[in-house]
Amino acid sequence: MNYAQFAAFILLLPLLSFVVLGIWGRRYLSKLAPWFGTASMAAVCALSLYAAFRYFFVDGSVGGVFQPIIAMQVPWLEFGYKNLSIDLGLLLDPISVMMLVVISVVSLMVHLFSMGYMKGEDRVPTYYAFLSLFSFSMLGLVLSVNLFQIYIFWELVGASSFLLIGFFFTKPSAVAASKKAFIVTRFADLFFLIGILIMGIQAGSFDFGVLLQQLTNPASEASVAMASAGFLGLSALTWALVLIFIGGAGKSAMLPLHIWLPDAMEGPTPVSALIHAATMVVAGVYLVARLFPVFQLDALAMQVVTWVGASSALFAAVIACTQTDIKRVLAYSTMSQIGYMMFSLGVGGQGETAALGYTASMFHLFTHAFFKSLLFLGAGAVIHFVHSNDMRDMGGLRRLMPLTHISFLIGCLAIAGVPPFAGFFSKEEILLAAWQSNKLVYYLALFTAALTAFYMFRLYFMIFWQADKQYHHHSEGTLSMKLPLLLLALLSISAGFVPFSQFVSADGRATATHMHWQFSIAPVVLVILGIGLAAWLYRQQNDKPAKLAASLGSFYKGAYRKFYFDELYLFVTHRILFKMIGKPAAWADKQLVDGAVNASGDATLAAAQAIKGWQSGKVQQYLLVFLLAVLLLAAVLLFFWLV
Amino acid sequence: MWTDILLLMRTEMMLILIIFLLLFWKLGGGGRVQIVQAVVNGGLVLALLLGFVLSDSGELFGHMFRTNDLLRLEKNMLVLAALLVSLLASQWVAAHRHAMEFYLLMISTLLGMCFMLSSANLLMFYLGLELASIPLAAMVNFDLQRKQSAEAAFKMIVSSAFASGILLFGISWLYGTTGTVDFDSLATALTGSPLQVLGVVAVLAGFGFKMSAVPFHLWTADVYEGAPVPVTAYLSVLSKSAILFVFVSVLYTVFGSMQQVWYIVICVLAIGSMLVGNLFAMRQQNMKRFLAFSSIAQVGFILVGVCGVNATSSAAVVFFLLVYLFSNLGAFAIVQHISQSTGKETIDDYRGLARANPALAWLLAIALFSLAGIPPTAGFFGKFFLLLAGAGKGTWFLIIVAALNMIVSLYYYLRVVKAMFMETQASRTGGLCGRYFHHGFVWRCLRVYFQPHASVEALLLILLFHAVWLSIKIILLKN
Amino acid sequence: MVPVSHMLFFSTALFFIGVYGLLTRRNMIALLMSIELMLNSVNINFVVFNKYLWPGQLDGVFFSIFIIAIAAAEAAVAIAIVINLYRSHLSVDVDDAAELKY
Amino acid sequence: MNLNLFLLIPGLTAVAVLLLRQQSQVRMLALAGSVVQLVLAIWVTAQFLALPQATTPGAMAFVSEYSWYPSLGIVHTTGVDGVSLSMILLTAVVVLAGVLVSWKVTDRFQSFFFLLMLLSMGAYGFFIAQNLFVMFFFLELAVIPKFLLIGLWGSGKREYSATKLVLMLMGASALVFVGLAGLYYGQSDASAGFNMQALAASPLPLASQLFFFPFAFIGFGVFTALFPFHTWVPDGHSSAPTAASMFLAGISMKLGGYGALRVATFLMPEAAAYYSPWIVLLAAIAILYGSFATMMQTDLKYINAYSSVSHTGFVLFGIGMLTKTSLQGAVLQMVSHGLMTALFFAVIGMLYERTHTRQVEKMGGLLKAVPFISTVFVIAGLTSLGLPGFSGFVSEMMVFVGSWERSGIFYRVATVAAAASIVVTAVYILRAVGSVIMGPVQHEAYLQFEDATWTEKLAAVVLIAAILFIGLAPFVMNGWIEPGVQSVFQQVSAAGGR
Repeated sequence: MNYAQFAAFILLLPLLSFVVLGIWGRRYLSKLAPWFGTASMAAVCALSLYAAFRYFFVDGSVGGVFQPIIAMQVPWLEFGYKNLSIDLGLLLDPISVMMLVVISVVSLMVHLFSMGYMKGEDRVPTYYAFLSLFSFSMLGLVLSVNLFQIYIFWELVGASSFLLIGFFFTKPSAVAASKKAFIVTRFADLFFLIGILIMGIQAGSFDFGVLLQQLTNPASEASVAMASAGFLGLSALTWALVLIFIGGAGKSAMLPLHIWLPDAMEGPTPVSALIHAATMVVAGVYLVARLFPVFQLDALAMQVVTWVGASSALFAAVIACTQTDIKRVLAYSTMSQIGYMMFSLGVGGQGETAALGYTASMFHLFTHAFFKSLLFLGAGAVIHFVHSNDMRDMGGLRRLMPLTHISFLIGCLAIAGVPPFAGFFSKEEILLAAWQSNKLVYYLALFTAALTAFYMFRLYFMIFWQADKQYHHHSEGTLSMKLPLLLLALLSISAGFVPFSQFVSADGRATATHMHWQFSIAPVVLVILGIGLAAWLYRQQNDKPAKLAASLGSFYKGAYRKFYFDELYLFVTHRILFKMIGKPAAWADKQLVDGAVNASGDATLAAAQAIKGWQSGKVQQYLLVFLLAVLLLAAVLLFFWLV
Repeated sequence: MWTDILLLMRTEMMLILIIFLLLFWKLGGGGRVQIVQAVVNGGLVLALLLGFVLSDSGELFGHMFRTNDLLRLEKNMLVLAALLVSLLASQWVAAHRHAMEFYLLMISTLLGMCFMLSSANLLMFYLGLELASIPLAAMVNFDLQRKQSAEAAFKMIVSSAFASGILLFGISWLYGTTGTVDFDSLATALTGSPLQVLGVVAVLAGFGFKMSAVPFHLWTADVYEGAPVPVTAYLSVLSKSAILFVFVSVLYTVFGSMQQVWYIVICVLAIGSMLVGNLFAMRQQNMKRFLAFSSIAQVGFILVGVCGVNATSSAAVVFFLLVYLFSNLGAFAIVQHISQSTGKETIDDYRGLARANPALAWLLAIALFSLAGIPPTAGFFGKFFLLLAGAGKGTWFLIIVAALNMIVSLYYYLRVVKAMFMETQASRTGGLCGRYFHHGFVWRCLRVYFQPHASVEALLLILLFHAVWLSIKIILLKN
Repeated sequence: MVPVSHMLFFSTALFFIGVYGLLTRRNMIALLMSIELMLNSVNINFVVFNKYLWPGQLDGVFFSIFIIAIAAAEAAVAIAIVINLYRSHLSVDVDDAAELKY
Repeated sequence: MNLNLFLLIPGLTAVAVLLLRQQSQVRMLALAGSVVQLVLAIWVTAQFLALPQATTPGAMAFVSEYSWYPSLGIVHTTGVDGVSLSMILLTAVVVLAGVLVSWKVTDRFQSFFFLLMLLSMGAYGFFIAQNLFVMFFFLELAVIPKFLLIGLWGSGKREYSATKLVLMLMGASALVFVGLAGLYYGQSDASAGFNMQALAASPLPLASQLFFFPFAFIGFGVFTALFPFHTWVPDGHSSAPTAASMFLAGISMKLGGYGALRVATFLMPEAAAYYSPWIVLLAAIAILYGSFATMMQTDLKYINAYSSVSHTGFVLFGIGMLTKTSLQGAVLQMVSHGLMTALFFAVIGMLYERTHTRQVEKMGGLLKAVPFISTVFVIAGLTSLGLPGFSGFVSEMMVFVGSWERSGIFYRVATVAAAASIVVTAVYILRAVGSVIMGPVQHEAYLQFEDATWTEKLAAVVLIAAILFIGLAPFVMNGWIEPGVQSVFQQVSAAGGR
């Protein structure tokens, strides 16, 4: 058994933890559950790091090219058509190993943080069970060898996300948010599923290896089938990729399927850090990256990826500038950053910069995971302290929560892209990739970067500066809450120095790190301007923001109301789905279909009632009927039938 | 010759023996009713046993009377049914002033049916038919005090006489065109001329009257309702079965060459009987009237089987009637039991029976399920074979109509079941036969089997047996 | 000799006269009489057919003799029933005996 | 190995139940009987897997023949392949769970368990039958017990529901009868009688097939809630007592699907191909329309009943698509839906017993009060919406993949439409979950409820175990089903060649 097969334990441990905590946790492990969950996650983390070490430094690369290693692959369900089957397996390649590290590290941090954060809550064992389930699903997702396997874990992360968002199940808003998250992503998954079907049936396999190999070879049977079939003027390949991308966009909260993400903040904050910042939401990016060679074949699909990503980045950043709920701001910033990753993949489609966009995207994914979870955990600590999510209830916390303050600041600097924090490096690469292939996207991204700096520091100043408020709490939190903040802060500082392009690239070859200092001037200046503006507006409590908002008028209002997407969705679901389809369907079933059944019964009874006069009780009438029947029969037979 | 008569006519001889015994006894002043019942039942049992002992076939009286295995079986069924009717009537008869006459009349009609079955000649057939009908009218009138009984009897005798008139009219035309009343000669002599068509239609109408097929059924419900329950049972099972047995053989053999004439007639009668019978049965409140209309619908189903015109058809009809005999008598037994002990006869009165007396309710339910043709009761097999036989001719319209009518009929059988099981009585009629069945049901059934006054349980036992369909393989007989 | 068609016309007419009476008279006894007419017309049929068409055998004649006998029995039972009915209904009007219906 | 044990055991249990007096004895006996059934089913499956028939398409194992009415071609022929075995296992599991959740039936408990056993006997008989008559017999055998169960122990407008159910189902079997008679008389091989294998070997001429197929298919379809003949489902299911609902949705509806596959499609393949678009159309309507109608329901049982319409739509959808994968998917969906819906009804019953309401809006926050039951509820819900790891996912994916294999715009659009139901399903399931077990606790009294009893727990565990077995290791059951479906598929493709 080599280390790759040990990777199976990366999946099995959280699963085991889920089963044990889920079944026996409440009764026998109510005290031990956090330790149990954290310990198993620590083991997973160690295994992941070991696997990463082995893969990247020992045997992943063959002749300078990182080869995918299939540690395990077993057919799980065979469809009996072409080679279609759902296989379960473990695929180790640069991005999956990178994701393993990200997920397990962040998850471990969240486990640790939760020990303090969830103290005293009900159902802590269940909480840890769900966390384990999520970790299992997410790890399984990245290790998938098969398009369908990814779909399976895709759904599982959705479900565990549902369970975790709705963890405070007595809160109606949490229930609503959990439903919304599941249903919206499920809606996107529908497209994903159809995309999988198209891809699988046309290409004849669900296996990533086979798919990539077949489709990148234009002469192969699968490629021909993909190109020849089509619908509405687009080839099957385009359809499949676009549909699969929609699935990814749903999970990654891309425009216009993003509406669930801000609401999902109803979940416990550590959960948001894990799921809605670092891991699950980047699944869409991961999916596109996983199929990157195939996406590259289709310019249209790449355009879609690019523009959805770019517009989401900008859109979310604009909204984030107006929100006052600390977690919602972070949620929109997450959406914005994922937009970056997405369009980075999209612009990686053409020309020699292909590798750059891909690497940049993954790099940003990597760094973003750390600083965003840091921000979320920091926000969690703040919320834990303040007992409110609203920034307007906060202020002056820098003295009360010094460690949180510092780590939060590091996170903000990282996400804003201030050198030398992690976000700077990855964002620079993304901007570079955009610059090289699509100028318009580049300018959008640049503007967004400035906005990012602005709203992040707006958040920062509103929480930690401004005037003091009265708080009941006077402890910053337990060690278990502080430790993750510290560790993540360190990672947020250091992650940018990882020579990422040495390890992850579109073709598996190590490439040199692109660093153009002169190119970085524009973004950095803009970022500093953004920070400056935020400081000017929000460092002290004043009426400048209100004035500014008033001067922006309806645009501000629109952004504040999230550009009315929620209203639009409400309209679609309530007015159209419920009122226009559901209600008529239920009505038709009761009145028409069931009505027809009842009517046939009633008609029979009515007929029975109508003919009761035939049995008049008068014997002479009986005899008359008798006689007439005989005569009629005879007449019919004699004159019509026989003649 | 005499040995032949004794052998071939042994069922009839036995019946005649009972009749004479009763007659002389009556002349001698009569005896205790329990003894009379014992004698009659014993005689019927003996007749039944005699009927089973030997298998033989032959003819008597210059080809007027014939017998074979099938006929013997059919007669045995009739005798058995008569025995069961006698058992279920015993409590009622015992309270009646003219107990002896009831048995006299009943055995006479039974004798008439046996002759009718064995007839190989229209004259013989006619004699048997009348012997089987006229005393029945008297039996219908047996509740001398009840107005309805008299009305029913009057309706019956008038209708029956009219039907005989039509039948005879038809027979006269057949005789006129062929010069024979012998079945075998008729079969070869019939050519399908218009006069013969007229005659055949009239004869079919006569049959239709006796089996109460729509539109010749109008007397049925009134008579069934007016008559005492045991007589209704007798009418609905024995007269109907007997005439149907004859009908099938006459139709297939004597009128075989005129199939194109009667086929359409039978189809019309079948569809009419099913539809009208069902539609009327849906509405009924009185159990007897309800069963009357249900029996009309059953005739419709039987006629569907008859329409198949093949070996399976006649076998299916016989099989179905065997099943019908048990099911219908079972239902009547319970109706009689309840009517006897409480005087109640409407469906509403049956509400909550399952609570008061679960065993009775279950058994009536089984009987009704059998009538409706629900597995695992034998009724399912009966209906299945009938419809399967009927489909043999490829008249799918008929089969589809029949299949749909099955649903309607199920509806009203379930109405009774619903009343018994699912509805609760507003005011409970205290302890409706509540004493029975509390302890040792099976043992009690066995014990009372030979005690006529508790006939219900005996019948029910048989019903249970018959629900175990495996025991009956009559269908094999013809093949 | 009277042709057979005349005879048949006569018997058929008689039959339908009987039927007419049966369907229209109100008195029960009259109904029974009408039935006798019908049966008699059948008897005529049998006798005529036997005499004119199939003189070799006596099937028809025997048939009619039996019909007569049975008609007598039928009438006896019927009259008994009518008498009994009269006791309870105090009427022999056929429309008064129409309680059982629907 | 004689398959008639599957008739004997429920039969004997049924009779024995009637002889006992004590409720505790009766239910223990029923439990013992159903455990024996399950053990037997598992044992037979194990035996079967060792036989060559387990991998040979079209081969039946454990065939036995008893002459019944031989002159009519009626022979009590029994035999199983993987498809029928799966159904038998399903039946056994649901029966066991049904007995367990009926632990507290006190009213006329003898009759109750008697009828339950009779129902299971009908289902087993249907699934092991290799003779159309025998199949038909057991099909109808399983109808009347439902009527009584609903009418006697049901709730709400039980009489209406029971009557509607029984009339529609018997009407359906009347249609089936016409189909059977058509097969019986139309065959070219006169000696085939009702023997299914012989009938399959000599199919009807095309014209007869086209005439009789709709009868057989619609007849069986009604049992499987074929649109627009599904209206017995919501009323029937919701009025029935818990165990009867489980049986109805879990087993009875499968009789239809199995029959549509085994009788209609297998014996009349050309007609099946001919009518395929219509079947697909109706099934797609049922799937979508059923799920939209579910969305508007507020009674838990109605929710599950309408969702059953939608889910069994997948069965007919898979059959209508006529690819091997889709047929396999249909069979898997039958098993999966059977287990899932039984679980759902069981848990609804448990909730109803405690809250005395089934209205969604009157419950709330039950997770706090009855965590075990609520967890089961969530699991049932997640199975229903096709979450991987549970059986629903496997079967639905099988159907989708199989359906997508069928090329042509119409079929593709229909598949997309059917797939769209997974979103609607999520909507109504989460709505139910959200307002029943989540949300604020509606009444203080709810907090006093006792969580599941041991029988309820056992019932849920048995069903969940079966669901997980299929959901986690679908290859096992798929392996049995494959040869059985292969024979149907061969028949269809051979018909295509003719």
